[in-house]
This record gives sequence, C-alpha cells and structure tokens, in this order.
Amino acid sequence: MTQTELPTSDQEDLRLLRESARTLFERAGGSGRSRKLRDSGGGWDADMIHELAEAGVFGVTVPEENGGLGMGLAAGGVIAEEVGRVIAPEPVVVTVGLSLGLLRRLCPDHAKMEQLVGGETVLAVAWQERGPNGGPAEASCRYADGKLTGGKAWVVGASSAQGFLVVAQGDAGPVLVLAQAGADGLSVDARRQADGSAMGELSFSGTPAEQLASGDTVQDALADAVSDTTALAAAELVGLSARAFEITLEYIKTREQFDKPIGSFQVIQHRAVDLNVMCEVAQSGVREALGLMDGEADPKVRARLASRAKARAVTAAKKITRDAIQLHGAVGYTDEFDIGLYLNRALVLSAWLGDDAYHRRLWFMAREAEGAA
Amino acid sequence: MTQTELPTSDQEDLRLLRESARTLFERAGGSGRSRKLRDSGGGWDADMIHELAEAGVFGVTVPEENGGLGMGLAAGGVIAEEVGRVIAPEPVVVTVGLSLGLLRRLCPDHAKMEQLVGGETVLAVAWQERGPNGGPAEASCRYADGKLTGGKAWVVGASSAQGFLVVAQGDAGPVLVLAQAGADGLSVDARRQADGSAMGELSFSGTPAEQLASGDTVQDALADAVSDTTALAAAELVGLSARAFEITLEYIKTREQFDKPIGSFQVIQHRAVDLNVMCEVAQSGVREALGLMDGEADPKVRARLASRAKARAVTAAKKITRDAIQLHGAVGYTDEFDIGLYLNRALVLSAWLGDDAYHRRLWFMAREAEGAA
Amino acid sequence: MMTDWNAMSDADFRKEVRGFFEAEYPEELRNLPHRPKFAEIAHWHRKLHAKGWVAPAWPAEYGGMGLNAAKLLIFYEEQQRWGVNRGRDMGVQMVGPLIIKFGTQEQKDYWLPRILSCEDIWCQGYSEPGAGSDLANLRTRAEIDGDDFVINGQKIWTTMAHDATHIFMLVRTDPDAPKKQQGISFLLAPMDQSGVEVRTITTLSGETEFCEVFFDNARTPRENLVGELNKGWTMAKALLSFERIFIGSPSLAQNALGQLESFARGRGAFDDPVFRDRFAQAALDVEDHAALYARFADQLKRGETLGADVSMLKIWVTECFQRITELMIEAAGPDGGTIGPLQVGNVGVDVLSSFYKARPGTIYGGSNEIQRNILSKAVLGLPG
Amino acid sequence: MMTDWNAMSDADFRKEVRGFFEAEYPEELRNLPHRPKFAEIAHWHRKLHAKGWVAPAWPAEYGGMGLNAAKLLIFYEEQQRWGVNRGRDMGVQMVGPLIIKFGTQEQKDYWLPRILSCEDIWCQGYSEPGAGSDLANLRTRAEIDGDDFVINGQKIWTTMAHDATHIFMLVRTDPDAPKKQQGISFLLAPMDQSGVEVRTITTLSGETEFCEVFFDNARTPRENLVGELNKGWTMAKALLSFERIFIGSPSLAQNALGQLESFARGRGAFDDPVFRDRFAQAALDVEDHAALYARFADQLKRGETLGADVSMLKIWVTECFQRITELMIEAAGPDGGTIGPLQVGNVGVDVLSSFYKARPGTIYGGSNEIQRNILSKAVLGLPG
Repeated sequence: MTQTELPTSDQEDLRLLRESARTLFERAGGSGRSRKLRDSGGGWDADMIHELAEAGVFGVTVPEENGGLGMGLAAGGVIAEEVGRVIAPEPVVVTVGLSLGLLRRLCPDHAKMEQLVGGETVLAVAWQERGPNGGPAEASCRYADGKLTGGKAWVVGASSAQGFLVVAQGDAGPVLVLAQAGADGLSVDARRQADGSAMGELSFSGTPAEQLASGDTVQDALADAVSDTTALAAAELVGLSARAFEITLEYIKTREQFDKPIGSFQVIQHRAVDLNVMCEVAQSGVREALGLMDGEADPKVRARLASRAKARAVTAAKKITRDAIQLHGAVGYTDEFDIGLYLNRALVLSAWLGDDAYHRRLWFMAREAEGAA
Repeated sequence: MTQTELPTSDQEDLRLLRESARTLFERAGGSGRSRKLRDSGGGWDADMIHELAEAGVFGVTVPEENGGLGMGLAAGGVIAEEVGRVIAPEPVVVTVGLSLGLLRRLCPDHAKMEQLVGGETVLAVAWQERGPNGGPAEASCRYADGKLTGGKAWVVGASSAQGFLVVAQGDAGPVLVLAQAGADGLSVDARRQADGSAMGELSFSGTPAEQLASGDTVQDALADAVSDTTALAAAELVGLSARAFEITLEYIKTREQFDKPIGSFQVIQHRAVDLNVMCEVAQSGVREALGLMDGEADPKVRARLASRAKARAVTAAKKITRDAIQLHGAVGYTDEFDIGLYLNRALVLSAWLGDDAYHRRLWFMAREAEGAA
Repeated sequence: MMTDWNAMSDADFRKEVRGFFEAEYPEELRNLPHRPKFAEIAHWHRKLHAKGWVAPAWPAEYGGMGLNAAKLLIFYEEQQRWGVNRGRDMGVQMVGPLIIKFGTQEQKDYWLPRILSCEDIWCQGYSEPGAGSDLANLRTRAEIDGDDFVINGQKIWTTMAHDATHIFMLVRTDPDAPKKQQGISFLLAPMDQSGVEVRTITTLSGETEFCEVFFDNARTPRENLVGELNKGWTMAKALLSFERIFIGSPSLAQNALGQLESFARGRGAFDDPVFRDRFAQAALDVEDHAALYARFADQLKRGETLGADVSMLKIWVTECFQRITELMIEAAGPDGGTIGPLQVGNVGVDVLSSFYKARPGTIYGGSNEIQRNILSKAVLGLPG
Repeated sequence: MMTDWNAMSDADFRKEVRGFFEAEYPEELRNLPHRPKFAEIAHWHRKLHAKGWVAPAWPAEYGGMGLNAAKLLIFYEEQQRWGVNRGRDMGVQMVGPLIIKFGTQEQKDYWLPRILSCEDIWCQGYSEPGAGSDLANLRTRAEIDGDDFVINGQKIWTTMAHDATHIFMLVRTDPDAPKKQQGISFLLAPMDQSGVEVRTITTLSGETEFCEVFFDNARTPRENLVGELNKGWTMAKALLSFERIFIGSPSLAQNALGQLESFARGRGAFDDPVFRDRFAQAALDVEDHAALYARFADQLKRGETLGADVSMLKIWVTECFQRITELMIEAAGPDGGTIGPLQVGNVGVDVLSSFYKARPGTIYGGSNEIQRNILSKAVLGLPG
C-alpha cells in the first residue's frame, strides 16, 4: 500500500534538504528576486548558480564519487519543489535532469560533469526538433566530421547557456556532442516565454562540436534523462502550486468586500478547499511517483511514473493558478501581485515536455504495454 | 444570427400545442401517473395512448393528408419536452420519430400509418444489432421468402408493442418489414431498464413478416428517422431536465438545515444557478437545432443538428439529475421523492441512441465532412 | 494465551491475516454487492468468533485483538483486498468502543460478549428527518419514567434496522438546553417491543437497506444510558476520530476502477481514445489519492493523531468513485440504462448497481459540502 | 434630412451597415488585439463622424442614429463580424446616455457634440481599491468649495485613462448617508489638471490599458454635477440595463473559436481524438450559447425589457471563452508558453495573448460570482 515508505533516516535527510534549499531561496529574496530577474530581461543570476552549487543542488542525483550528493530523484524533487515555490529562474531542473542526467549516464568522467555540479558552467540541452506544421518532428540534425548541420527546437535557457549538449544523428547512429555557445555556424533564435525566460531554436551549419558519446546508449540515456526531467518538472509545479495556493489563501483572508473578508463567503471557501485538496493530492502523487522511480530500473516503467507525475502536476497547477487569479479578482490580473508570476511560470512549465493530456496518453500506453508484456 | 426566428403565428401555434400537451399530462396525474405505471411493472397506459392520439400527438409531423397535424420537428420537440417533464412512459418519441418516421417516408399509404396516428396500435422498431463484445454491430438479420432470420437488439417498448417494424437485409438490399407480436419463431428477451421500461432483444427463426419497402430508400429513410428520433429524445431530455431542476429548486427553498433553508447557503445557490443556466442553454440549443432541422433537407446536415441536440441534452440532463440528487441529500437517494425517477429516466434516455461523447464525435465528423465538401 | 499481534512484524501479520481470509472466507460471499442480513453471513461470523477476530480494534481484555493503528490498517486492507464482508459490524465498530470508553462495568460485562457473538445485532439511530447534515438538530425525546426512559420520535437512514435486535441512539433528554448540541444523551434500546416500528426505505435503485424507525412510547431501562446524561454529543464525536480515515479509503474506488477496466476492455471501449483519456484521468485520480491516503495512514502508524485535514480523502475519493461509475455507464453504451449484470466474456458486470452505490458517498457520513465547510474553517482557517 | 433607419427592413439595414464597414474600415485596424489610443483610430473616427454613425443608440436630435433595439443589435453584430474597433466609446456608450437622460440643457449643448467629435475623450471612474465587486463601497470624496467640487481619492481599473481628456466618476458627496448606496453623485471632471495623476497598471500579460487615477484636491466646476446631488447610484444602475446583453454576446468566444480552429488545423491538433472531443465541446458550447443569446435578443427586438436572467449569458460565455483559449494553449503543445504570434501556415496566432484576454471577463463587469448571487436571488428566488 505505502510503497514510498522510506526509512526514517532517509525521510529525515529529505527534510533537511528541503529546509536548506528553502532557506537559501528565501534569504536570496524569494519570489521577489525572481521578479527582479524577469524585469531585467530574463536569464538567471550567476551568484545564485554558485550558491546552489555550493549547497550541492546540481549534484543531488550525481554519485558521490563524481562529486554529487548521491541522493535519488526524490531528493531532486524536494529541491525542484523549492525552486517552484519561489519561481526561481535558475536552470536547476534542466541541469539536474537533462545535462547531468545525460552526462552521468554517458560520460561520468567528462570534465563538464564537475563543472556543472560545481556551478562553473551551465549547459542547455538540444534534443527536440520542429516539423513543418510547427509541432515536434523526427530528428534530422546531423553530426559528421566533427560538425553539426540542421536545427533543434525548444532549447530551454538557450540565451544564457555557455554550451549546448546536442543529440544528433551520427554516421553510426545517435551521438551526444557538445557545442560551445557562439561557435561558428551556430545561430540561436530565442523566443521569450510567459515567465520571461528564453526558449531557443538553434540552427547549425557546420558548427564544430565535440563528440561525447555514441550509439544506442545515447537514445537510452536520453529517454531516461527525459523521464527524470519530466518528473522533476512535475515536482517544480507542485512547489509552485503549493505556494500559489498559500498566497491566494492569505489574500482571501485579508481582502474585504461587502465589509467582510472574501474568504468568509462559502463559495470562496469551498473553492479554496478544492484547490487545497488538489495541492495535497498532487504533492502526494508526485512525491510517490519520484520515490518509486528511485527504486525502479526499467526505463519504460520509469517513463510511466514520470508521466503520472507530470499529468497530475500540470492538471493541478493549471487549475490552481487560474483559479488563484479569479480569487484575487482584478488585482490578480495585474503584474503588481506575485500571483501572476506563478500563473506565467505554470504556463511555461506545463507546456514544456508535454502537458497533462499528453502525459495521460503516454501513461495509458505505457500501462497497456506493461500489461501486455 | 437568429436563424430559428419563426413567424409569430408559428410561435403561437407551438405555444398552444405546448399548453394543450401540458394540460393533458397534468390532468392525467403528471409524474405521479408515471410512478404508478412503473410500480405496476412498466409498460404504458392504453387510455393515455388514445388521449394522446386524439390530441394529435402521434401525427404531429405527419402530413395533414395522412391524418396528421402537418407540423414540423420543432412541434414534435414541444411535445417531447412535455413528455419529458412528466417522465411519461408512453412511446411518443419512438412513434413520432421512428415508427411514423419510417412509414411516412417509405409507405405513407399503408394502413398502419392511420392506426399509429390514431393510437390504435403501437409498433416497436428493430433496427440495431448486437455484436459479440456486447456493443453494436453490422446488420446480419435477413429477410427472405417472407421470413425473418437473425436477431435485433435495443428494441424500445418490445414487451408492449403490437408489432415490430424490422429493418433487415433482403435479397436485393435492405428491406423494411412488419412482424406481428407473438408471431411464429419470434422470441423477445426483455431487459428491465432503470426507469422501469423494457428494452428488448428479438430473435427470429423463420418469423413471417410483411415487406413494406425495399432498396436504398430504406437505409436513407432509416438514417433520417433516426436523426429525427435522436433530436426528439434530446427534446424529451430538455423537458425532463427543466422539471428536475424545478423540483430541486422547490426542495432547496423549503428544506431546512442549521435553522435555515439550504437554498440560503451560497454554495447551494451558485450550484442551482449553474444548473439553471445549463437548463436554459440546453433548451435554447435543442430548440434551435430542431428548428433548423425543419428547414433543412440534406440528411447529413440534419444528422449533425440531431447530434448537436443530443450531445447538449445528455450533458445537461446528466449534470442536472445527478446534482439534483446531491442537492436533495439523503432523500434524493430514496424512491419516495420523484427526483430519483427523473435520474433514472435520464439514464435511459441518455444511453438510448448514443450519449453525449458519442454524439460529439458524430457532430465533429459531420462538420468536417461538410467543410471538406 | 492471547497472541500479541502487535509484537509481530507487519509483514508476518499481513501474511497471517491474508492466509486466514484466503483459506476460510467463503467464495460466494466475496465482494457481496449488497449488505447481508445476519443469517447470510452467520457461518462466517462464527468462524471469526472462534478465531477471536471479530473485534480487531478492541483491547484484548474485552475479547478484541488489541491491534495498534498500523496493524489495524493492515487488517482492514487485507479484508478489503479479499472482498471480505464487514458483516453486521455496528456493534463492533460503534457500540463496543462507546461502552468500552464510557460504559459502566456492568454494561461492559453484559453487552460486550453479546456483541462479539452477535447475539445482539445493532443498528445506529443518529439521523432524523430534520437532522441530516445538521445532526445536532435531533428531536427524538427520551424522558425518565420510573426505571425506564420513554422514547418518542423518529430516526431515519437507519441501516439494516429491520435485521437488528438493538439500536444505539442519540436522543434529546433536555429540551431546554441552551445550545442544541447540549441535552443529548446516548441510549441503548431493544428493537423487539411494541413501541418500535421499522419501515424500510426503498432507494432509487430499488434496494431496501435503509429504514425509518418510529418510537411511540418505546421503553428502555435507565441502566441503558451510556455515559453521563446530556453528554451524548461529545461522546458521539469522540467515536468518529479513527473512523475518519476509513471513510476516505481508496478501496471502493479501486474496486470500481478494476471493474470499469475489465468491463471497458470486454466491451471494446478502450478503442476510443476519448474514453482512454477519461479512464486515465480516473485511474490517476485513484492512484494519487492512494498516495495521499498512505501519507495519512503513515501518520496513524507513527502514532500521531489525525487532524481535520483527513476529510479531504473522503471528498476526493467519493467524487472519484462517482466519476468511475459514470464512466461504466458510458462504456455500456446503449446498455447504460439496463438493470442487472451486463455480460462481458464470462462474467457479468452490474454497471447501474455500481452507479447507484457511488451516489450516497457524497451525502452520508457528513456530506461533502459539510466536509468542505469543516476543512475551510479548521484547516484553512477561513473566517465566518 | 436624417435617414430614418428604423423604417428600413432589417435586411436592408444590415446590408447598408455591412457595406459601409466593408468599404470604409481600414484593413489594418480589423480585429485589433489591443485597445487603441485615439490617435491610432482618429482617421476612422472622422469617417464615422462624417457619416453621422458615431452614436448609433443616441436620439437623432442629439446627433445619433436613433436606432431601436433591433437595429442596434444588427449594427453591433455587423461591427463585431467585420472586426471593427469600437474606438474610444466610453463617451458615446456611457457619458452621452447619462447626460441625455439626466443632464441639463446646458450640459447637453456643451458636452454631446464634443463627445461625437472626440474633442473630449472619456474614461470611466467607478472602481476603487476597496470597491470592486462591492462597488457602492467607494470612498473618493467630492466636497463643494465655492463654485467647484474638490475631489480627493483614488480610482482604479480606469481603462485608457492615460489617453483620456475627461473622466466621469462616481464620488461620495455625503459620507454620512445611512446606506452606502446613498450619498453618491455623478461628476464630470477634466483630467488635465495638477490634482489628477494617472499611473498605468501593467497586467500579467504586460499590457498597460488599465490605470490608477489619483485625485489630490482636483477640481471640477459645480455645473459638472450630472443629475441630483447624492443620487448617482441609481443613475449608474439605470445606465447598465441595455449593456447587460452585450457583455454576454457570443462574439468574443466565436472569434476565439475560429482562431482556435485554424490554429489547431494548422498544427495538426485535430489528429488527436481527445482534442477533437474537447474542441467539439467548446464549439457546441458557443453554438448553444448563441441560441440562448438569440432568445434574449428577440425579446429586445420585440420591445420587451430584459430581466435579471440575462446575466446568465455573461456567466456562460466568459467561462466558455476561457476554455477556448486554454485549448489554444494545449494545441500549441511545447509552444504553449511562448509570447507573441505562433506561425501556422502564412499567419501568426498569438495564443498567449488570447489566453490573457479571456481572463478578465469573469472578473470585470460584475464578477461571475456576483452574477451568480444576483441570479440566485432575482431569478431563482432563493432566500438570504
């Protein structure tokens, strides 16, 4: 029944990790800091990257022998929740889930591992491609003779990254290569997102890149890293939702209309209860899914669990942030109140790596495949 | 914009028709009469059939030269709404939509027309078949040498009808034939429905039957009659929903908890408002659809309009009757209050001829086909 | 000597319980779709009684198993897993704990063994026509007359009263108390007397498990007062604390989901991607609810007291259960209005019966509206 | 002489209006995604003015078209159909009717022509930080001082105040009135004075159409009081009656649906049956809403007064509009968080902007919660 039941010592570790991450973000200014970064044009704060690295955040799932904390995805989720609570723009989930997710599986001894864990560099990961109708398409970006040709889409943090991990088609199957920001023949078309962040479309014409790994293991590692990232994004949404709910609860306790707090109206109360229940279900479901992923080796099962997490987290975050705007009334529609920042961040995180309907479809298909196997 | 705008004289005709149908049903005992019939084992009241016939109900859409009122589907909808309001078990929609819908298109001079319009006989229509997994299947019931072989499913009113209009495969394409109740080799397996009515599965082994029509016109007439019936069933659900809402509104005004009417609690009020809005949208949408069907000759467009009507009506009726039970609290769950009868009738009418999800699918496909044409 | 179940490991204990149910519980009684009369399950009850397992939560000294919270959850989980009927357990679940906590030694000595043996079969007289969500609004009066209380009034929604020998009830003993929660007492009364009349209530599905009970100068001896006079309300509330997690247990929804899945598969409903999506929503709603349930269950197992927030389990799961049964109706297509089992493969699934069964969950046990009121104030701290 | 538009057949009138818009309305202003400043639409306004069509609802004697309800609806329907911007119409829609109904002859002579010519551009000062859903709770004071009113306080959500020359406002003129709906007056005031400060409010989408307006001993001549002193509340309510159907018009949702359909088609979202089902739901929600809207419009055309039940249009359509834009986000898949137009075929669809645009509908113009309160009492007759 309670498959996620952890030994008490592990639970205690997670509690400490949560506390230290929360303290770190709150000291740095909480969501106010995130607002300032957005107002100054997006991107992230280099000092914060270093602080996070010092706290071990980026290496949370990296084995201790590679300089990480050697904890699991559940621990990564704890950190992601805290990132979500303050809508921090730093690429924690991308780094933990994708960049390090790929490197630790494919080339754990590469120097970039240490640099990423240590916050000395930030890489963006380019693995998806856009088709003619604007949606995702089969990969066609090629790597040959040390050079990349083609394009990649939906690269998170493309404007600020110091380099790109690119999954491309090599002569003998898939490869993982590293291209430097500003390399020859590399152009980055960055589109601003609702939360102020930049999502990039890359195009390569003979861009030099270093090969890090090749063969089917690249696809396998990518699939598993995407599962991790999807689950971590779900955790980030859970933290975001929880905080958005708290902010809203506080607001309806103080905002008065008709000479009483709007939170004294039964309709508002019941809506708040429903959001609260939604938050708690999402938190429990997502935490359980991440915990189960830690104990699971089969990548297909891990993918199903990640889809479970993201489906739930997106459903909850959409509902909570949208209702939060309504409960705030007119001020919710302004940029002056933080709640709008949460809505905007939720829009971005929900769209990234697939929304709830998408992941319900994957979840069902995975479940059917397991049943048939 | 207001495509359904009827000439004032037609609107007045419909108003009078509505009034006379309502008076007729109310005088006969309203929903109380329906409850008694259910308690005595289902079926309908022969006297009521005669009264309805005298009021012209069955012939509402039959041309005047065939003894009908010569009105349109909109008028049929008015009557169906009134049937729904008192959850009358008499087969008004089946007779108007299916039995007479087939006969008036295929053999308007057949003697059964007059008998049906005059309430002297009631026929059930057997046109669907059940496949091996329990769902609908391709037709395989055959008619040859004056005899039927095979089976039919989901025959409404199978236990009480005096005969069956059967759509079967003849030697040269589809045929419409008439088999008498109790004919040789005919067995009826009747399953009781939630509302106390009987739904029959027929099986024929060399059952004698009279051929009424043959050829592709049979399929065309069937499709169009099914559209009519679907739209009329939607109207019946609209009437049912409106009355279920009225009953519930009355209840929450009088039922007290915590020393005040439960209808004074804001949460209950808003829910009542939502049900009310749902009722009104359904009524307008369904009436508009039926009105448009009257002015439309293309059977595909008529089918789309019927799907629009049924999709809306089922969505509304499900929501309204289920919420009505909740608003009634514990007594809503008993058979002592009428609201349960409305829930049960809504279950049957929703399942019959396809529910909302089913009709949304048909609607979308029809719309795409029109767009492509 | 008595076994000290709590000393066993959880795994061993689960194995023990599972083994007993699997070996001894009659196949024909698994997942009974209705509430049985006692006669129907008497044979099983006798087996349980012989084993000493009738009252898992009661202290051993009173004939119970004396399970702690962790073991108790395991016991119930296994019971649900195997589809073991809970029997006529109002005596064990409600009256017994009440007497153990508030009763006199004489009351304990007399009533507890009779509960365990099912010599007495109990029903619960709480709700009244004017006291549903507002339970404290009850009007059934009990007045002292010599050695007896004389009872007048009416109870309603009394589950299986027509198959009970006794009723435990909340009655108004001081009509002049300043607040309606005061002046209420807890009485035990025999059903077999001329002043008590039972009428079954037919539900909209045609079932007759609920009853009305009319009291017309019915009598019960004064010694059948449990606890202090006029303090019944507080006692009744105290009884509910451990119950609150069970009313939010995922089992009903999980069972319904399993039924939905096999039905939908048999009927080919999974060919429709729209249906698949809605099934996935429902299934994930149940999975994630179970995760939340596990969190509360862990609290119990750690010996913590559950807060008012546990009510969220009930809100979520009862509504989820309803949606699942609504999907069954949808999957049934043109058979969605048909009473009785619908054939899929070799088994019959009664979709309408499941649909009906899911209805009362949002109404009884504190309607979901009441639960939301409670959460709003007690958990979210909203005013007014 | 003036044309008597009402004497024309509906069809002829519609043709006339349609023809003018199609021929004269600048292509680049069709379906403007933002509220324009006056300069942006001045050219079009001059055309309208020359045609005498600035104020369709005003009586001809004041320079309006004098349309009856039926013709007015046609005018607006065609305006929406062709994506004609309503311009800076607060003067025409709100101030003009107010002055026509309650103003003095001097006020009419002075203000009305300036409204038609847009020499004065008006904004509406109703809402205040403490007076949103509870509009009557307003605190902005106006006190008589010699020949002027002196105004102190703050207005908020004042649309386009930064591009207005005048404000019409509800102010408190008797703070001691026994009910808060009393003691409110209707004032006209110039914006271009030192006592008035305007700050734009940035919305969560980055737009700056809304403003805060601060009054610090701002002045307006006493003759700018419209109607009786302290009777402003009743006047403001009277103004809203005809407006109520427009706030529930299907046009925004219909336009969004069209946008959704072409976007979804271009993106291949219709390949997904789940998306198709949700699109069908939304499309049918709009169609059936339009049928209900037509019912109310028919009432108006028959010369009947609309009851409080017309509010249901607004509730339904604003929520429907939101769902449609949420589907756009879904159809955008991984681009769902991207600002600005997303390419489909040769056109760009700005899904986020549509999503944001749909948000305020359920909040402004009487939030949907307030509308439900009103319907509950005024239409359903529910107590309390």
